[in-house]
Amino acid sequence: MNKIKLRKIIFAGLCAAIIFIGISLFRINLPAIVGRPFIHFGNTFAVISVMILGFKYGASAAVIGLGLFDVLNGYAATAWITVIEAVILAAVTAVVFQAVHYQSGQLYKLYLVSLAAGLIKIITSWLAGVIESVMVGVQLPVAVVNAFLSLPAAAINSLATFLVVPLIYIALQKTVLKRIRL
Amino acid sequence: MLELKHLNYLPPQHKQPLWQNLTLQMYPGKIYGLIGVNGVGKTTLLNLLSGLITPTQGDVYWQQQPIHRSKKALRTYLATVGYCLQDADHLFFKQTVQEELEYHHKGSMTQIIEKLQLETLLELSPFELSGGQKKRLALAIMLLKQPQMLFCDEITAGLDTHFQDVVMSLLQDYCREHLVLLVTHNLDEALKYCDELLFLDQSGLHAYTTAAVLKQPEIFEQFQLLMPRSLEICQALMNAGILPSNSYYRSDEEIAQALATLWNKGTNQL
Amino acid sequence: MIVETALLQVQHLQYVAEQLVNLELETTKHEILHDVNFSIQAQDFVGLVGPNGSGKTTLSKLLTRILEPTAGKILINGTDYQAVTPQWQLHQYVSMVFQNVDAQFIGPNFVEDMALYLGNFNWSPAKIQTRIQEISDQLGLEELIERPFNSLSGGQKQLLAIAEALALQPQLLILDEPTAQLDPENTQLVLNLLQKLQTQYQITIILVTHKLAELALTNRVLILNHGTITQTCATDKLLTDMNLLQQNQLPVPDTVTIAQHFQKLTGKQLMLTNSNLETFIQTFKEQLC
Amino acid sequence: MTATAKLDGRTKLLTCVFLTLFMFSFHYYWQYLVIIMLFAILLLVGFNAQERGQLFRHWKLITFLPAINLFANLFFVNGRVIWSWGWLHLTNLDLQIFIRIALLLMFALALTIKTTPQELALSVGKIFNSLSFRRYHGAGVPLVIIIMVAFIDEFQATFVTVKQAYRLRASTAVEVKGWQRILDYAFLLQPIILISMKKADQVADALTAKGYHHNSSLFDYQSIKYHWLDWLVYSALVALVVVNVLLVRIF
Ligand SMILES: Nc1ncnc2c1ncn2[C@@H]1O[C@H](COP(=O)(O)OP(=O)(O)OP(=O)(O)O)[C@@H](O)[C@H]1O
Ligand SMILES: Nc1ncnc2c1ncn2[C@@H]1O[C@H](COP(=O)(O)OP(=O)(O)OP(=O)(O)O)[C@@H](O)[C@H]1O
Ligand SMILES: [Mg+2]
Ligand SMILES: [Mg+2]
Repeated sequence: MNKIKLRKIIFAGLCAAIIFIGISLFRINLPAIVGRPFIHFGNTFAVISVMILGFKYGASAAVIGLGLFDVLNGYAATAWITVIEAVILAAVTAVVFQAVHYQSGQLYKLYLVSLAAGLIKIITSWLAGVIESVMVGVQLPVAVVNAFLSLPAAAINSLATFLVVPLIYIALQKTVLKRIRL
Repeated sequence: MLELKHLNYLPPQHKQPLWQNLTLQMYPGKIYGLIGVNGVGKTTLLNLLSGLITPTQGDVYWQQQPIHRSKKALRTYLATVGYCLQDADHLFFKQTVQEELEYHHKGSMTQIIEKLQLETLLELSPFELSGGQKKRLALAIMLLKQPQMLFCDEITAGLDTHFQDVVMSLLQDYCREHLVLLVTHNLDEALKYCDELLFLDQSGLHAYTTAAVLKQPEIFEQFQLLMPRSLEICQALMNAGILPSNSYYRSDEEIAQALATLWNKGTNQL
Repeated sequence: MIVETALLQVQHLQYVAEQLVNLELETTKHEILHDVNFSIQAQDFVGLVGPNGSGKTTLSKLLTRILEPTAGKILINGTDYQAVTPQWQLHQYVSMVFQNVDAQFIGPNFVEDMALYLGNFNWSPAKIQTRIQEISDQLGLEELIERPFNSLSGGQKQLLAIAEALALQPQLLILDEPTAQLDPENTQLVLNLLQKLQTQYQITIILVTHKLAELALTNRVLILNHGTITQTCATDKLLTDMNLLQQNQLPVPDTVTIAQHFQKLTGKQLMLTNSNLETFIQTFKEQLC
Repeated sequence: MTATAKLDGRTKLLTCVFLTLFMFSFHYYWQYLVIIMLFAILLLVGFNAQERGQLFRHWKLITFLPAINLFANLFFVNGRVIWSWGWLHLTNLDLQIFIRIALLLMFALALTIKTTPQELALSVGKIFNSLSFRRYHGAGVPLVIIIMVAFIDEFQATFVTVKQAYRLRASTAVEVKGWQRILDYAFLLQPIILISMKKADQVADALTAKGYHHNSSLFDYQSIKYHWLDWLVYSALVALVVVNVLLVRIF
């Protein structure tokens, strides 16, 4: 491990902490049929940390932040789903971010990235809902419908991610990122 | 007039409040020096006085009005307070020093910038400054706010002598019409510049005028502090029989003055 | 004849802070240090002084290899810093206390943080335990070591940071204004400890400071001004040279101030050979009576 | 030192995860009863009065979350209906889900009471080490968790001080109206993240100076050994599964 790696690890820790706090402080619970939908900012920061740190460290931050939150707050049984969701989200973000060749000032490219992240989040949320329903013993067709009913929260989260991510990223870029090389 | 009435604070997870009883009155036009050992609660006291945290007992009164009675009262009070935090980093929001200084301040600020020599730093980010530069920036921001009372937490720690003098003379100017309270571990500085010294320990605040402290230097020992150097020299000179035994001097300059008068008297006699 | 190599040699050191203006296209450069040269013998106690913003913290960071120099070389025991591999080897014998102590800890309290720190250097838990005990006895930290960091005052944290830097008994210890937030009694405690370390354990210390009491402990001072070493000299010599002190915004010993003012008022010059209080009184007695 | 303190962090984590997953195989109420009995015994033996107090202080959370879920489930028919009233149907499964979620919360809380974040971090690292057949020796994963925990504390403290400092600097005696206030708070997020990032940078400096970029022995995975109590716990878990399967076969 060298200094750069250490720095990345520390920033991954910071991002994980921000994700964790983004979930636990700014959380609005929604009642639903399956799972535990609530509106939160965890995903937003997860996407940003992938953009800052790259896939490997960003995904670790997302997995640890989201996963540990689940384990410590009584969703241990479904933590593994969250982890897979986080990895998929990180992968898609990283790939799209790489593909658009972002250069500073190109806001629309950032919106492309956040659009991709938002869409994939909705899809994975729905799949996760289906799996969770099946896990507690519901038949598959019912589960598919049930999962749709708990989507509104995911949609709101995705919309928030889509809107906020580029703004925060640009703010960070203007201030911190130009001094700290990661 | 700023008044503390039976003020006390119980930190979270502590069993006992920090002090037994704090009651005091402070007036504008003076510099107060708050002195005490590490961890006795100086920073906590300043946080209470500046309305940043709510006391668990008692209250702070400004112009006879309790500040924590209502939100509105607290808001008006906050507008009259300037406070340089111990960790200056937390005061900064903006991207450059320039923006930082302009934030909520309209009007000329060249004088303060010049005094604290911030001209060359205006383009830098406040987080890039060196330790001493951060302290200066924090003070500049707070002075530009023109508060009724100014609290400074260890403002001179980490400053070189030139800026220590600059800062202290700025504060001396400022205290003519306003209240200034500063925390310091530099006791020489406290003796030299403060009009009243507030010693803080578990039992509470003990206020002495500087003259009173000079007359009974054992006070320092009583509060587990070492005697300031200038006082030590003064005592040594007295013990050696050079200075008369009932003489009190606040600073090296005054000691030198006294010695010079003695000398001149001696040479005249010859 | 044996040629003794100095513990630390710094040659033509330069450091330029770069910032990206537009992502990787343009950079602005601030030259913070240029052409710094000095060497330090083993077991020396060196003060690093200079006005605010002269680059002391930056230099200390370079000496700990947190920052990489833009140009120039640092040699420790005759070997280049760049040649010390793996890099962490260096941190077994060079340790540092930062100006901002808040950032030094990652564990929830001192004991756990030390366990991580020393565990990192392959210490066994039992050995770590005794070391913590030793250090806390030396500095009187019993009641602080188990308290969570976020409930401690500024000075208390500073004390713990110093304790931690001593844990490995490093060869070279760099302290960046270690007592800025300490009360006089704790300051004395730390200074006594530093002196003891230097004499008993032969540790080389570089002390960045603005305070006179600390300066008086050192043997030699490096004066840094506007990013370069303008002078190195013995501390005793510096302490009686009022001009040099004032030029570099250093505190002047009270005895010297008094003598100077006295001279201004009476025209009588007091010859002070050092800033010691007894000799000061002695001089006065002789000359005045 | 109590018996639970001697247990390895891994054992505690795995036990918690295992028990939660195990519940999903249940079909009968007596199975839940057994689990609850076991948990009660564990609470009596392994926890002292203060820790039990800590656990039950969260009774609101433990009942509230499953209750919401139960309420939502009343609108759907999944499985055998026990009781119904108009639109609302209480089914067998609804009740079971209620019990499961409540127990799940209790287990997780018990875990957090019994392990420090450091221990948890290390055990995650160890599990990684075992899963990769001892090929993963890194300190990365545990270090990220440890630093994350440190920053969570730090972040909350920073949030408080920055909010205070903001009030101090921004205060104009005029009252700020609702929407503007929310906007102000939103803008506060930026300096907080900025300060945290700066702090992270300083932490990185400090940790470099302390030699943390030295990888191999921050956590010495080789020397980590199980205590006999750990094996006891694991065999108890296996016994539980076996007995459960047997009983289900018989009835
Ligand atoms: N949030 C908190 N939680 C727990 N304890 C606290 C908290 N804030 C302060 N304390 C305790 O209150 C005491 C006073 O702290 P404070 O920071 O006011 O000391 P201080 O006099 O400013 O010390 P220093 O000179 O070292 O800065 C300390 O012992 C500290 O442990
Ligand atoms: N990343 C950076 N970019 C631009 N300028 C910088 C950067 N870091 C430091 N500086 C500048 O370099 C100079 C030296 O800073 P440094 O912190 O080394 O000073 P110092 O001697 O430790 O001062 P002090 O006694 O106040 O702590 C300062 O003027 C500071 O503004
Ligand atoms: Mg303090
Ligand atoms: Mg510095």
